[in-house]
Amino acid sequence: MVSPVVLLAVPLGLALCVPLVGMASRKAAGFVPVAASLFNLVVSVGLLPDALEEPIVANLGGFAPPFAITLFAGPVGVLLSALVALAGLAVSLYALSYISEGPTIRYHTLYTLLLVGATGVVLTGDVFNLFVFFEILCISSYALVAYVGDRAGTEASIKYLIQGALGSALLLIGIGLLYGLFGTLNMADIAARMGSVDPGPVFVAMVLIITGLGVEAAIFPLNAWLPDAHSSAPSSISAMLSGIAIEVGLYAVVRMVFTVFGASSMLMFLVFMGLLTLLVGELCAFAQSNIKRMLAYSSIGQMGLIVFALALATVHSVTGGLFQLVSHTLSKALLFLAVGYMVYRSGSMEISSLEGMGRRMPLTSFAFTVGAFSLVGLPPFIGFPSKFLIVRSALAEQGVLLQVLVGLLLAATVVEGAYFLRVIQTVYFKKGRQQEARREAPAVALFSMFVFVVLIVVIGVYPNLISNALESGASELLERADYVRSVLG
Amino acid sequence: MIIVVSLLVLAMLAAAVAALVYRDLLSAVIASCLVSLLASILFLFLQAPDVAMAEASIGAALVTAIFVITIRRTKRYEE
Amino acid sequence: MSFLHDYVYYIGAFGLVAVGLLILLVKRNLIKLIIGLSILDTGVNMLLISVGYITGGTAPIFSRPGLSEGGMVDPVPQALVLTAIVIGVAILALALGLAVRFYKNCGTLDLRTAKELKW
Amino acid sequence: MRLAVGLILLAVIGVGIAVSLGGIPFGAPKTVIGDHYVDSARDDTGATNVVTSVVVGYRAFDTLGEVTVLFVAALGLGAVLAAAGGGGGRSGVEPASLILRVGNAFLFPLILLFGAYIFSHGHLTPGGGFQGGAIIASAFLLVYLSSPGKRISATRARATESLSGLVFVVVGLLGLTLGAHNFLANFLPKGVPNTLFSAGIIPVVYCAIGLKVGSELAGVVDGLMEETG
Repeated sequence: MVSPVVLLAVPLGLALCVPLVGMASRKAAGFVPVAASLFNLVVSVGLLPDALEEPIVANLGGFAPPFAITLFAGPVGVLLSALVALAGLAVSLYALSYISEGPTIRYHTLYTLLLVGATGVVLTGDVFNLFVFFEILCISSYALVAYVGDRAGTEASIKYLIQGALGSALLLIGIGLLYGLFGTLNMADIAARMGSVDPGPVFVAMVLIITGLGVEAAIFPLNAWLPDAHSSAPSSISAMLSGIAIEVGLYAVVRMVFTVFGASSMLMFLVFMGLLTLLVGELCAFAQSNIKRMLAYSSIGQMGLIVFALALATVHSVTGGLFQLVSHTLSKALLFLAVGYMVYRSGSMEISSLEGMGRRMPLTSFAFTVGAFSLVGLPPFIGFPSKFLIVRSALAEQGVLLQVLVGLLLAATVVEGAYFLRVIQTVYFKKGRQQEARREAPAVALFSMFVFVVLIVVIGVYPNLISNALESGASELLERADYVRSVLG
Repeated sequence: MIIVVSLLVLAMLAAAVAALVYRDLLSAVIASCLVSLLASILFLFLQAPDVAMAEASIGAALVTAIFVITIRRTKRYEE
Repeated sequence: MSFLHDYVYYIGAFGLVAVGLLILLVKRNLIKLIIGLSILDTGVNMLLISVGYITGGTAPIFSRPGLSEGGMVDPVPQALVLTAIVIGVAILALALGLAVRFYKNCGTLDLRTAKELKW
Repeated sequence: MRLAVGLILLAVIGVGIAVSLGGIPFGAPKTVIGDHYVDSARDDTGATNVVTSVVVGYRAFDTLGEVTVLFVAALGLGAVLAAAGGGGGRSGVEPASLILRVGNAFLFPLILLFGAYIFSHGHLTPGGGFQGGAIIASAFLLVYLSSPGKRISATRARATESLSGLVFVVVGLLGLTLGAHNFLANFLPKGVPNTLFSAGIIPVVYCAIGLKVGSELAGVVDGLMEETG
């Protein structure tokens, strides 16, 4: 069994090699992220059986737990790092053809480092180490959003950077207060000492930390940057930001709330925030005429749904939330990849300009349709079992309030269905003004899209493939005592 | 001792406020450089020589330099 | 006097955080915002270091052989702040690069003129 | 309006932080891990500067992440500025005065030496890779100011960045295979405390950090000065 640290060290080493490889051959540089994410995928999948049995804890530098930085590779960590690697692999293949202009070597380096940052956040068991990897993730995102260097991209990146930097400053204040109060930075150690400290100051630290992380997780009042950033970035980066970055931010929030603070008082608040985020996101998405902005708002809505499910904090609902997280990653990444080439061919991001795409790019349009149906929650795609699980677990709870909330959730799904069907109708059933020749996306890009299509359908038909792993992930998130025990012994 | 520290803190805050109110970006940058410099002296009083060195060499010197370079390439006054 | 002794560093740190946040909230000039970020960072660093201070402690360096271990200030916040300073510079550098880019695209540093941004 | 909202927000944050700081009295001894580090750092890592033994010993993984952050920012800056095609010289910079040029020719090697001293003695005295790197970068800044036409070789700077980063990662991976079988474990002999060749991997890692930080910060300055037209 290898140490989970190779999941971070090897891709980081490879990322540092990209400029050296790029000096020899510009083309070869694009294959480094492919190699890095392939390596991570293989190692994560290899670690999964062990992690499901018992979380793998690595103390870096060979010091005892509270004194060293701890990596905690439990079911959630390994699953998410596998998910990051999988999406990273497909998107890096896509980028081989999609990213052909500009400083490509820098793109590939930054992209690999984005994967490192995301993997680090999901694996670390140390509060300050979380901050460091979070910054790697955020700063590489800021830079990649502005990759094209056009006006919209630069503006979106600045907006993202200012809000993100403000968030990280609050996060750092929170971490400083936490250290002052507990005298330790290890998550398990903090969790173990939680009862011994006055709750008032701890609450302040928690609010600061959640606000700081919430900027990246795009929880409702903190998500002003998201539609601009996700719509102005190159499509491969939009796929990663929507599919990986915000999920990882959300994971960090959830890890903090569940494991470190064990804050049951926050949960009802988060349920409401989640639902509010869902409604705002879906309604804004409905009003968009720009396809990428529509997808970006839809990401906000989906994040709200996941927050809602996770904050209900029962084993079933958390399983549903994690399932929805996986489903959103696969579907939204697929949608952005498909839209990337549609927009590239039609030259405009307006939905109306996609008329006739069903004939011009049949395979890409098919991939788009699969992603859209899956996101709406239609069978036999992966979105169906995940949404079903969330609704069922929410209804299993007693209380009229929750049933009203579920009603709102279903209404939001209807809105979601409406705007996606509108796009699909435009793609297939409206004739384009000028009949252009059929011109598909390049083979590599189609291959990466169909990786997602196959996964969406296969997991949609056989949800049991991952639901057991997700369930043990859910119990890992909910059982604080087990987490503390497996780190501190 | 405590008087000196208080005066330094006061000066640091005054420099920060100056950075807030100056319309001339170059002056604001110099004021923020002063904030870093005074902060690094305070770090020294707080028995953190490593941090003081880092703050003085990075925070006060290099950051100010890249700010000034940027202002040269853009605009000096806030409108 | 004892009030000053107990709180002067906290006041300084908190004052910097407040001024930094205020700049971020009310100013719309890009360079000014970045200056705000830098002041905010300094304030946060100050806060962390003050949290680790121990009255009468010495710097955590065994520079003389006879120096005892008792009464050294906490080294952890100092290590964290070293990290935080470098991260802060990284963000500032990227932000300034974006500012140059923004100026080249729009001919101004005022974010109110940016068409896509609703602040 | 905006000012009012801002002030209210600020007041809320202020009260929160003040409440929280009330729970952390200034100057009181409090942390368990801080005491542990002070007590056992010399035996664990061999460095006499406890901050260094935390930065490059106990929490070395943070430091690896941190140099990565700087790497990301330097790359990102290059990508952002290069997006619309780079090239061209530096316009609008007048040639420097004689004093600056002559002084710089004299000072440049001294500053480099000073920077190298700072990062190679990080385990003994205050200072280390970041401070030393910043000093090296400021030497290059001086070169840019005194002779505006001069450029450092981008290829060489990038190679320094990558190679010194790789040294860090490889030292970490060696720790995983040799010695204690832990990433970034200190597998070299710790030597006699308070001598230059002590503390195992710490001076090696700090030298790598110094070179990396120096070349990256110099790259940042260079990137911002370059006129992209």
